[in-house]
Amino acid sequence: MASPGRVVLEVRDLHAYLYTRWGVVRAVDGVSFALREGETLGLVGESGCGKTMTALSVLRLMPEPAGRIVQGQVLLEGEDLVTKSESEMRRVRGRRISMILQDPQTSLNPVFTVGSQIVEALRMRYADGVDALRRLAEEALRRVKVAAPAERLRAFPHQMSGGMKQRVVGAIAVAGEPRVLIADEPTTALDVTIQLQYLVLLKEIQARTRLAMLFITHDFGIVARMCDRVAVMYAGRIVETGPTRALFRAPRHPYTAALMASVPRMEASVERLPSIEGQPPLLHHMPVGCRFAPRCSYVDDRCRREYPPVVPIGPAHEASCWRVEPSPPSR
Amino acid sequence: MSTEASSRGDLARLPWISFSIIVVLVVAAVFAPLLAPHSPTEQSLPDKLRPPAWQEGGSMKHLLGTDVLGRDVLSRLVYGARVSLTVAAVALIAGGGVGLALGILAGYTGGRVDNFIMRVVDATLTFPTILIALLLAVSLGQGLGTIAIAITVIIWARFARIVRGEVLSVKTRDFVALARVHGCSHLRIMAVHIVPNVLNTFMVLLTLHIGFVVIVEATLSFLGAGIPPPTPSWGQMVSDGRSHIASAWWLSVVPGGAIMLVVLVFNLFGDWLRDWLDPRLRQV
Amino acid sequence: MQRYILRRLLQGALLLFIVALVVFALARVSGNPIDLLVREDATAEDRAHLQKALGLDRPMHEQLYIFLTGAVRGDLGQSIRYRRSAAEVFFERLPNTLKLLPLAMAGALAIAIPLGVLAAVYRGTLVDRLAGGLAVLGIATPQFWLGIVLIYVFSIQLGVLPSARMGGPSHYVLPAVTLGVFLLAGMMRLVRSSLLEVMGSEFVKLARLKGLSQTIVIWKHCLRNALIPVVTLFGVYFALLVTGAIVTETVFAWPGVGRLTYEAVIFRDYPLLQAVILLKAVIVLSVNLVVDILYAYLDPRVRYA
Amino acid sequence: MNIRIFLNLMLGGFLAVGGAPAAHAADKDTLVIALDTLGAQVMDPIMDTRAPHAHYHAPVWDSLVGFDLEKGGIGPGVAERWEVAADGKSWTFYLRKSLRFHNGDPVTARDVKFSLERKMSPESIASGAAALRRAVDRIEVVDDLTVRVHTKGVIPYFAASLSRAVFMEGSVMPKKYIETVGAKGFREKPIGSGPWKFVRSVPGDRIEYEAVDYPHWRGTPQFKRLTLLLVPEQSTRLAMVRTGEATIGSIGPEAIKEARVGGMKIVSVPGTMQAVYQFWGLYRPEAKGSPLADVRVREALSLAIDRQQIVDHVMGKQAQWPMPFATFRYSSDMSIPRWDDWARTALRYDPARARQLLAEAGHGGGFKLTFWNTALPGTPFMVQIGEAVAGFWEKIGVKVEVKTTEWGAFDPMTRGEQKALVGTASMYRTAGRPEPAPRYIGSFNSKGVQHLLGDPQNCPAICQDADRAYEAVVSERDDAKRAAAANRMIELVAKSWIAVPIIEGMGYWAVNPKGVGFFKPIPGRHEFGDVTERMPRPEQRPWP
Repeated sequence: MASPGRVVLEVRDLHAYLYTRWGVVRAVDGVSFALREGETLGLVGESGCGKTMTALSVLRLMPEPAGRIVQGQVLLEGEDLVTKSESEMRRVRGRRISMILQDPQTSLNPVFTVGSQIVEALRMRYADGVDALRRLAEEALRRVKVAAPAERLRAFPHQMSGGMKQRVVGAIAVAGEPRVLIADEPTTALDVTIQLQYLVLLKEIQARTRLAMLFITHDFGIVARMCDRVAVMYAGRIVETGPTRALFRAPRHPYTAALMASVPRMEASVERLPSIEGQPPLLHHMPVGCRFAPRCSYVDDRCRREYPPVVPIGPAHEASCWRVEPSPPSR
Repeated sequence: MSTEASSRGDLARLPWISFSIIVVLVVAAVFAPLLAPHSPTEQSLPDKLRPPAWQEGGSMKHLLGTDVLGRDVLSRLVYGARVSLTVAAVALIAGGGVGLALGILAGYTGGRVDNFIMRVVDATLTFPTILIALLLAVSLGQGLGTIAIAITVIIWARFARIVRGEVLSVKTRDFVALARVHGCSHLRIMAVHIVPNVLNTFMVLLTLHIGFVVIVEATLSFLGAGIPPPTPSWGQMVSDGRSHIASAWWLSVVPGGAIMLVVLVFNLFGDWLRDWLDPRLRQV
Repeated sequence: MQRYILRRLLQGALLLFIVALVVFALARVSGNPIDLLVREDATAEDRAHLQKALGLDRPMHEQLYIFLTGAVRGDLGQSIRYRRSAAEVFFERLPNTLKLLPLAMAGALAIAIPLGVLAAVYRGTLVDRLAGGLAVLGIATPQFWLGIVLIYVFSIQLGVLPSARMGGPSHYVLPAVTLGVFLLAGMMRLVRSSLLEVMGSEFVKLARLKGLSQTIVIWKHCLRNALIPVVTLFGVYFALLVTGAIVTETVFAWPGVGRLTYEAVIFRDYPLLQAVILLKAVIVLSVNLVVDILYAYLDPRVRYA
Repeated sequence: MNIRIFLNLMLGGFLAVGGAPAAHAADKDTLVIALDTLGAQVMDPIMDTRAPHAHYHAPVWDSLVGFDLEKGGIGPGVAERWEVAADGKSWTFYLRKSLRFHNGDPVTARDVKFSLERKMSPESIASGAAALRRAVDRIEVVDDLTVRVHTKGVIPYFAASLSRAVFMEGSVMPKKYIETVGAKGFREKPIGSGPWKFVRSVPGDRIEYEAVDYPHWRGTPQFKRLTLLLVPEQSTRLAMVRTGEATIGSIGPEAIKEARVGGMKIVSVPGTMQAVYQFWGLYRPEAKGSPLADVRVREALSLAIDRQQIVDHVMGKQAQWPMPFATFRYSSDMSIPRWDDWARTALRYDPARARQLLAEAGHGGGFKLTFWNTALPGTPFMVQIGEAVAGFWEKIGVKVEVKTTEWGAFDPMTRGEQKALVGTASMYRTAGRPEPAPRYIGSFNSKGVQHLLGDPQNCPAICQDADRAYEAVVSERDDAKRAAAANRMIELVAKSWIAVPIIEGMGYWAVNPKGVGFFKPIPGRHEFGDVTERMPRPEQRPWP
């Protein structure tokens, strides 16, 4: 892991709600984390816990008109993105912060060639002539290890495999040399062998450009391989953040522990994988107090009454649970 | 909050204005004899071309004025609703029904049957719609029956093509394959699985086509092959009134407005119906 | 691609055969042209003379045989009323209609696309309902009535436009509007619904991630995809226009094939009616074929085996 | 962002069109007439039928027999005068001197012989061709300006059938020219001897002519150019006359008020037609029990109709009280004053008498009547008259089942057995024609087309009387005796109440007073083909 640089992206107490017919869905309900240059932070949690919504609200791409950022700050190199106007945000997207989406099949416009879609991204950054941009595009494809990049530029998305398309999406994402890259489950739609190559590729790009990466996934195998630190989300909030190794070895928050326990181990032979009973709460009907209380095996009435504060429990490691005793922060 | 609540929520967004207008129209059509102040064919030549009541020269006896033969425009409008809506209903049920059946058959069976039905549909659609009606009117003689048949012949092809498209998309869904796995007969699959899913599109098509039928009837009257006098029909009224725009504007504007209202109202209702019936859209 | 075209041509030929049979039967059922040519006090002998002169005295199947073999050779018989080759009469008037149709289609598109985009972008707001309402008005008014009202307003009251007939560019405005408005509702609604569908897809999100402005996202990325279904319906729209032309050409005294069809029906001019219907069907089919080929260009995913 | 694009798109579009009202009015030297039909639009007199022929062939070709411009009916044409031989079997025509075709060739008897024979040739589909074939035996050229036509037997009114006053035939065509350029060449560059030369014909749109540059016996045109436009929709014709794009437009009676509101003048052509209703096949056994078999019921039905209201309201005061069946105030062979009085009294509106007659006939409670309401080509207003008549019949208790059918579907039913029409009533029309006899044979003679009184197999007393009356008229050479016989024939039909006139219709035209001066039409002839050459410029004869 490259030594982590200065803080590039800091999210402070972000609240982003969806106003639907049945009431207000509090998808992101007070999320805070920091992301350093060259570092990869994993954002994990069951599906529907608000991982993608967090990423979208950072980029101000919440689905109109339902989604709105209600409270909190998103500081990208010190500038708060929440207060920026739409045209200012346009200059930020792609150039200083970019994103890779989950399903490569639908990420590329079917009626335009791959080349034109890359050139379009490059034009945002470089005001060169078309053929200069095409050379840059060819270079971008070579960098994401696409064979024979020159012809591939003229190909249409449907003429490429899922893995190849995701590489193109990756090339587009880094074309503007952003400082922050959000990858929203980029490999879920790929088969296993291609997954590995893609993750290696992302690591190489990060090493070369020192960009900070927010990696959203529910696959702990990927977390172990890719992420320097991990933030575990549950029902719209981060319940525990810490170095990957620390979380894997000694998860302190009951939900993190339960998640870790339900991951199948290569070495141990297991008949039945432990699973967490119950369902995550409906995002538009939050219980009072700790949201994991209904499903927590160590719950007591305090957990049900009051939401636990965030408690530092180790070097860059904190959790919000009444059972966790604070230990002095290492630094 | 369960999903029923959400669908009830939709009811609140029902376009009340258009729904109530539809109710008024149907009531007017059904109870025409009671509502119309005069008999639609009762002539009184001395007070022909009398303007509507609010214009000078108009009288309360004829709220919307009188036509070339001194007949009461309002009564003809009310009776006209009955004629136009009956023609629409008959043509839509016949044409729609045939279209639905053939559409499902073509979509579900596929292969040669589908190809044959679709070629016949193409042939019908290439045939200029107005011309079919004209030829029928001229050969079978003008009348309500001829118009209904003509419109049925035009409409079935439109319904069949759209229904077939729906059936193709429904057919590929897993639950149809599942039903076949359980050994359901083709007929049962069609009835139980395919029809309900296609029904909402069919309902929407019905509402959207009511306007189309009234317009075709009006156009046929213009070409001299519409519903023959003295039966009052909106199309014939607009067509007869067309050469009196400067001297007696109400003769064509009043029925024309009625036709516009019907088309507008049924389209709005049709749009709402499409959203309300379509399961996919209901969750949003 | 060639095999696809061949298959389409074969289907087209079969289709034309069906249309030919139908129109042959329907024309004869609609009555006898002789009645309209003779004087009130014509005797049976007069009728026989005309019957023979027009070749209508031959048995039905023989007339069908002559018609079909002639059609294949391109000879569609003599018009009873014009006493000239029916095809010649048709092609004499076709350019007048073809000058009007594309204009009406382009006019309808020029209004339907922006309206559709506005309705999609501002979905659910007043703009959406207004645009929808305006478009529905297009199909809510009978064409002939709209034409007559337009003449009354623009040429009688305002004196801005000529009231009828072919002539300089100003003569094209009212007929094109009357014809085009008819398509407005269908096109606009289709543009709106297909645009909404496209706006929800992932690559739109990716486009916005690239920092593209909303206008570019809508007008370049989305619209290009959204227009594909619109183009596929060009064939249907063209057929609608061809029928719509019957009314518009009558109101605006436009010497096109639309009114020719109407005259052929009223005068029971069998050969002319058969020729007009068949040739119109050929045009509509070829437009459909061209549109389908254009479709492959528009949507690269579609490659015809 | 989008709204701005959208708005200036709309505004820009509108402003560009605005501009100063473009002058669309026709120029002052061109007479533009908007017509509802140009027929087959083939410039060859043997290629078109009836009305359109008189519109667009008349300006180019003169007719052998012409018009009586004041009274209507026939008058001198290319033939200045004509006489019928003693045995009545040949007619001699003396042609006008120094008449020339447009290419300078003189008009001679050879041209007349050639024209008549070409009219009768198998290739000709003109409606009068068949009658000519039956009537003419041979044609003899006596000298350059005299031609004698030998007829098969005595053909009364033969001269009338060679004039546009009656049957639209008798056009004189250039023999030498046609034989040199052939029929096709003739149709592309037609020449005749009329006051207008052919310029061009645009199919389905218009035909253009230009005035001859020498004085013409039919009248020297005051305009340089004449254009006939094909505008099928009546409201469009009205609009074009109102904006000046057309000088004259043909309209129906229902549009008269609209034309007046638009500041246009109305020219009505008297005696162009008679709207009638008639009963079919009453003589047949199946119609025996029908109430219509009783003459009192038929008379009651006539008395129930308020013809003045129809004239005032349905026809906008542009119609006249009718004369007896198929007779007009300009008819020959009958005593006009006698029948004018008869029409005033017998065709009066007397519902009380009508109900009394019905009661006497045992139908006081009313009865069911099927009424075919149709309109012949060129007079669509017949349907409205039919509706008004049905309305009046309903008022005296007759339950009328109105069947409105298009002419093309109705006419075949009048052929042969007339099965669908037996025992029913229908609207019909008689064209404006000076001699009643030819129209009577069609309707009332047992061998006629409509045979309303009886057919050869089933000819009751009234049918035999009618046949004898008709023979008396046609075979009688002496004018006075023939007039008496005609009166007897008219009386027989009038008293039968089987074919009853409703109103005498007129041809109606909307005229833009700034385009053309005051002119009088030819009575009985709706078409203006023979009037354009006498239409003055606005400044010469302002409108009253």
